[in-house]
Amino acid sequence: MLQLKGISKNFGGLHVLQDVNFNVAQGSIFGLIGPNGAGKTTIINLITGLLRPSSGDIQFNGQDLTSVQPHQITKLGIARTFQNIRIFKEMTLLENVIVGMHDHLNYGIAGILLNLASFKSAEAKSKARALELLSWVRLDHKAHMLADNLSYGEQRKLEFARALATEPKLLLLDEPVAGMNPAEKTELMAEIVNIKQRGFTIFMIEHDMRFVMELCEKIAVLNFGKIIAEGPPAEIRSDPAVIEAYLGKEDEAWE
Amino acid sequence: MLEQQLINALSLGSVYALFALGFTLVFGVLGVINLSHGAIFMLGSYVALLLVNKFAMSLWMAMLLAMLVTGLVGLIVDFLVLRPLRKRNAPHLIPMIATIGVAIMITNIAQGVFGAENKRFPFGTIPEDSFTVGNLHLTAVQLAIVLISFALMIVLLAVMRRTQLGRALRAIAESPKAAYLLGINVEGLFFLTSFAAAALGGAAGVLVGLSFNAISPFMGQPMLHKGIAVIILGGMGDIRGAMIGGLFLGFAEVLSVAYLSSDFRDAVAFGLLFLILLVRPSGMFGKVLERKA
Amino acid sequence: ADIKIGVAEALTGPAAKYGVAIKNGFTLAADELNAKGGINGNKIVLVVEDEQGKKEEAINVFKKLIFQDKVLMVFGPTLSNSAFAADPIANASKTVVFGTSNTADGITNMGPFTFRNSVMEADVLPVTTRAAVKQFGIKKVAVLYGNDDAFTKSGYDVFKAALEQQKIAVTDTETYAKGDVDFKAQLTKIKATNPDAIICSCLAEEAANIILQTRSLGMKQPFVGGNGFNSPKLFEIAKDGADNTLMGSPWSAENPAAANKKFMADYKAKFGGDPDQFAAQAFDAMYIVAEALSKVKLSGSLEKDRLALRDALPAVKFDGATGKFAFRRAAPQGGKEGGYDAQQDAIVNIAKGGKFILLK
Amino acid sequence: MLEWWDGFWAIYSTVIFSIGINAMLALSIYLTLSCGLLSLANAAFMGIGAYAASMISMQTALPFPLALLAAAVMPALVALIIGIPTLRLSGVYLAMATLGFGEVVRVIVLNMEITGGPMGLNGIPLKTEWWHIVLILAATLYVLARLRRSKIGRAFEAIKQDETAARLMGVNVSAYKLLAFVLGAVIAGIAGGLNAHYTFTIGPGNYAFENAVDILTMAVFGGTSNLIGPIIGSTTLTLLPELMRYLKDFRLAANGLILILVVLYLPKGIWDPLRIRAFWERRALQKHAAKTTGNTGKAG
Amino acid sequence: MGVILQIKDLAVSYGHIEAVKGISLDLHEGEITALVGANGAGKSTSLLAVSGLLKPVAGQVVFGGKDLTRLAPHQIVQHGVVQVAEGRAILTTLTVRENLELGGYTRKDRPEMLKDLAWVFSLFPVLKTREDGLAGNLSGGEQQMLAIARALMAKPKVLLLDEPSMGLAPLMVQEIFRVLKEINQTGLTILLVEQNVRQALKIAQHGYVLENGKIVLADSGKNLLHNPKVIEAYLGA
Ligand SMILES: Nc1ncnc2c1ncn2[C@@H]1O[C@H](COP(=O)(O)OP(=O)(O)OP(=O)(O)O)[C@@H](O)[C@H]1O
Ligand SMILES: Nc1ncnc2c1ncn2[C@@H]1O[C@H](COP(=O)(O)OP(=O)(O)OP(=O)(O)O)[C@@H](O)[C@H]1O
Ligand SMILES: CC(C)C[C@H](N)C(=O)O
Ligand SMILES: [Mg+2]
Ligand SMILES: [Mg+2]
Repeated sequence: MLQLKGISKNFGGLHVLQDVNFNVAQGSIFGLIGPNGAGKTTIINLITGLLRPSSGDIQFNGQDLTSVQPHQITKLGIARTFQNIRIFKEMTLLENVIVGMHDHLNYGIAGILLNLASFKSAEAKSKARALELLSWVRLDHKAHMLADNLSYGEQRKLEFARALATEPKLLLLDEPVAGMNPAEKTELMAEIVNIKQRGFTIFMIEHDMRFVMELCEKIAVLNFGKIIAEGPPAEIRSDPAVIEAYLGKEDEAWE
Repeated sequence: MLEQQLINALSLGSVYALFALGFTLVFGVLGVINLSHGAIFMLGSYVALLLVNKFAMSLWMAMLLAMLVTGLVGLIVDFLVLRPLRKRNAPHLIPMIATIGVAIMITNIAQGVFGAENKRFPFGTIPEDSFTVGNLHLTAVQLAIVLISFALMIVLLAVMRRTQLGRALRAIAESPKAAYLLGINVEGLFFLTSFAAAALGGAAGVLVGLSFNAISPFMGQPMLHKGIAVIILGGMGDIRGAMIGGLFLGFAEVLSVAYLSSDFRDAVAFGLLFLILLVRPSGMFGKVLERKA
Repeated sequence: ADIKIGVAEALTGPAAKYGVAIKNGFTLAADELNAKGGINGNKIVLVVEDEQGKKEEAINVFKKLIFQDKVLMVFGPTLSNSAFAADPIANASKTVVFGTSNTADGITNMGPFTFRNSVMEADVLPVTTRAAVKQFGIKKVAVLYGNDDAFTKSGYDVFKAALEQQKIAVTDTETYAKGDVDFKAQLTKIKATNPDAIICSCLAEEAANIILQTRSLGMKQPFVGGNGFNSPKLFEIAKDGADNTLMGSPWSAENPAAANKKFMADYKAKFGGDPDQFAAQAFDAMYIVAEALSKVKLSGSLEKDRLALRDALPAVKFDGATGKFAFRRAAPQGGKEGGYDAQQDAIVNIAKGGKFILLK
Repeated sequence: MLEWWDGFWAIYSTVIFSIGINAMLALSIYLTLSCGLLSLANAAFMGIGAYAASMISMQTALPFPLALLAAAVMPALVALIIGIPTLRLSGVYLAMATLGFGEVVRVIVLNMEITGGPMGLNGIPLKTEWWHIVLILAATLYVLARLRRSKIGRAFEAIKQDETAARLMGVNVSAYKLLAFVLGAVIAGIAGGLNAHYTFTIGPGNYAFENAVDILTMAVFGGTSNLIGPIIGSTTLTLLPELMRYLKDFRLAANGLILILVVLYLPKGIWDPLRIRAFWERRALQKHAAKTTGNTGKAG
Repeated sequence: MGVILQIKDLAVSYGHIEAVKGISLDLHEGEITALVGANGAGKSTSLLAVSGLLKPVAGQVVFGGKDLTRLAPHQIVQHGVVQVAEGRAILTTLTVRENLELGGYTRKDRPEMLKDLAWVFSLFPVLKTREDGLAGNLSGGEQQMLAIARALMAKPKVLLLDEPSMGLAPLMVQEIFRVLKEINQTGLTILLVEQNVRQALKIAQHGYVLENGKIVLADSGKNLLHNPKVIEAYLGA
């Protein structure tokens, strides 16, 4: 479904990514791990069109993404969350999620101005859907609060719900459980499995090994901008190069 | 003619730069477009004029006192207006609107007290003659303005780049919260900045008053327009930017008169500015730091 | 009953120097008239408003005077620029508006209720130019004017026509805008064309600065200007830098006529300073109106009285501080009836040692 | 009574008209602000609208509605042309570029013959009636209110808060910005057309820097979080100088002082729904507390 | 050892939302104290109040016998109570080195500072390689390291850490906890807010559990690690 072919990215003299290749299969959960500064977030930025690769190309369902505008990439069915949380702070949680449905509200200017039935029903539907999504992440009780009033972890969950609202085929998660405690992680894990079963494909970056290993079918390891290993969790876990560069002593790393 | 025009441009540009230095400093640190800077500039002129006229003070003494007075006014404005807004986390345009109020007040009071007409420093306050080399003319005040603005830029730059104070000011500029967590006396430095910027504005007022013989309650307004253009052209909050931007505007205006038409002087200057912004969307020295995703 | 007359002049703002002199002129005349028992026994009451030299304010003030204070007529505003904005209101409400300082072309084209005793540029500047040519032996001149003010622009247009007509070469034409303080770029350009004189259509504060900067560039050329130059302000700022400047005006301090002598003495006694052209014109204007009013039987109906005043005014002939005066009907324009201009001769003055004296 | 009213109307109709016009202008800048654009071009758009409409009224026999249409279309076209390159600028840089644009417009108008140069156009026929203003203002309010509650309004808001995030929600950011900019120009242009037809006179100086800042001030002063703020702001700031008139020389100082005080005490603008909501909630809580303490006798 | 910093009945509100409802907590000199709790429990709020960035509605923070509650934030730092805040508060427009130098803003001993600079560079070698680059260009994890390093530059007496391991790679997490233990052994008192509950409680002598703005459990780190309630709620059995 998603293919990265020979992707490189430079910032000035800094070679952040060098010849990165991998494929994410339809309906799978794919994990990308690697030390801090390896270039993981950069990859998500490339996929979503916020950055352009210095060379190589990215294909999504056979379509080349390298010259498509970010909002069109969203339309194609790719959504993401941000490592540094970027919610719309001065909107309510509900509004945050409804913004995510932007492309799916099919009414015209006449509908808006004349308050036509098409407008009303689309708005009502989107509201119901947004509340449903919020309930998935257990934030529905705060639906009418301003997003700014949420704690850090809650904001992450809101981002997650908002990303789902765009009805993506592929969901890119950048450290979705950073800042959550183990119990909350477990909850979210169940949620992700749930979502996967509904047919979503998931690509995630995460430093929490228990989370990654349990969820992902396939994991790639990025180190200094290069893929150093790729395979199923069991294989990655015991790969000496990965242990050396990233995992460290296993028992301590596991959480 | 070209040589003389270059001199004209240099001295006009320095006037703009001088005004813009204080203006950009406030923005750089407080993040506020202080629209009362023009009024404070005007006040500087009047205070010095008053001291020279009424107390027969020497010009340099008067200038120092004028800087002190305008600095204090800047401090008071900060204390009474900007600080409460900071405390209340006002949205970013609000402090600017408040400074419009301040500007209106100061201008109106100045008009009530000093009258609306143009005034000038008494004849002979400074040598009126110009230095003449061949066919080129430069007055003493013009020369002073050029030298002082360059000197100030260098001093300010050194402070900002090389000292712990400068680093602290830049830290505050980016995030007062982070600065607090580093143990920086944020409020204290806000006050210091407001004082210094206003004092610089006052000094600029004195020099410009001397240079153009047109001290009036409204003299700050056109200067403010130019000042805004200059600091944005240079990159908001950037000291070098204020200097280069000032010179740029000076040259753009003078050269457009010299080689195009004086009818279109401001249009050429602002049009150029418009074009430069299209090429460099955050001014000549402004940094764009896209928030990391 | 009292006769209420509106005075809308720039009492604050950059044109205040002119406006205050004008107000003083009115006050002096009105006080004199009232001391003599008023007009047919009716006292004149001046309702003075400050129009700040701004268009918008002039409009506001006119409305207030005409509709709220219900004055019989309005004097003002100070600047032609404001007159273009405000005079239509007076015309629309069929009220006389009387300018004592508006000299731009086209003022009286705004309607039949527009009057002025200020001699318009078109009548003065050609005379001034001719005198300048004779005085300095001018062959070529440079022109500088403010391009965003009705008066300075109109002055420029008249100068331009006069220069063309008198076949004087123009080496360079430059402009500036309101609020400018640095004219060196324009002046340097002018300097390079080496004119014999500089024609300048400017208001006094800018004029003073322009003169100073011209001198600081080492240029010695004399200036020729319009009535904008005619203000003590010029010398306060430019001092003897302004020497040899020529300026045309219907009034001169040296006019030995008794009416003028008395006016100058009374003015000095009342206000402590010397009067200028604008005070004199205002002073005369009040007498001109008084003259007209003395022929009108006031009915008490504002509407009728306003019309009656308008009908009585054109016939007035007067000899006052500014000399002999009569109205001259403005040519109708674009099918619109015009008002009345001043029929009066201009006198050319020259600046010497910090004041204007008659050019002999 | 009737006579009193006539007098009152004759003097104050301009002020009253101005309230409506300023409200439209404040709304026009509110619209661009609501999309995160600090554009100060609205004064210039107002000017373009004013000149376009006045020239039609003075030089042709076309009816007033057509003049107003021109006042809407001309600024819209210009906005479209300059919007495409400039709207990538953000914050004060956009403000500056749009101010620069305004300056260019001013100088062009100043130097053209057909616009009357520095004198501007004088004797523009009086065609604006009070109900024109009421009608158009109401229509503007209605359209803006509808937009606000739709996906367009939400897209604006999202762009304002985080452009990148909005983009990744599928919002075509540049298209929506252009939409806000052009709509703002249309509103300002119509306001200009209406304004010109009750003031007799327009000139190149009427649409410059100060006016741009005034418009912004009205909107921000009233509060930009919804449509009511700009209306309140423009009404207050239009009336204030009139009410202060009796202070004569120092009326502007009083004006400035009031501006500062209001801003100090209501830093989110006069009309801040959050503050108002919080106030009522607090009231309700207090009442509630009073009741419960009354019942249990415990101190709150 | 003695109590160096004492939080007494601290209550903090955002408008009328009570985020922290009267908590009391002691930091023992030279020890690590962990504060854990769910998202939104009020952990960050409490830390911000200790640092003076939020003004408490009630309660006190006492440091070495001195009441800090009424002091300005910078004065609290001058007393030696330094925080690594949530979201890192990196100065993105300054270089890495400038960030670190500002870390020592309250210090007067320049030569010592240079030594400490070398020390933090040895703790986080990546920072050394990016010394003159803008801090804003660092990756998330790199910024986290910079934030911790910067706080160490202040030579604090008490270090407040808000989720220091967030966003760090496993190897780096181990590294951070190792460093924390190490600097703690030099006598530094640490208050650690962590979602990485297991690791935190492992190195902490004392632990507190915060729920809905109230402290519901207080015990030694070890005991909490084995407390069934904690295991169920926070360790995800
Ligand atoms: N705009 C930029 N300019 C310069 N360098 C950059 C820029 N953006 C990222 N980098 C550098 O690129 C490298 C990769 O960054 P990236 O954010 O992709 O890392 P990451 O793998 O997501 O790390 P982490 O796990 O810490 O989030 C880092 O060293 C970072 O400093
Ligand atoms: N700026 C704010 N305005 C209003 N409410 C806020 C604000 N910040 C936090 N809150 C609320 O205060 C409560 C405590 O927030 P706090 O950030 O202290 O939680 P936390 O324990 O640090 O959570 P996390 O683990 O998610 O960071 C939460 O319910 C949150 O919604
Ligand atoms: C006071 C005068 C200088 C006014 C000038 N004559 C004008 O018509 O604008
Ligand atoms: Mg990352
Ligand atoms: Mg927190």
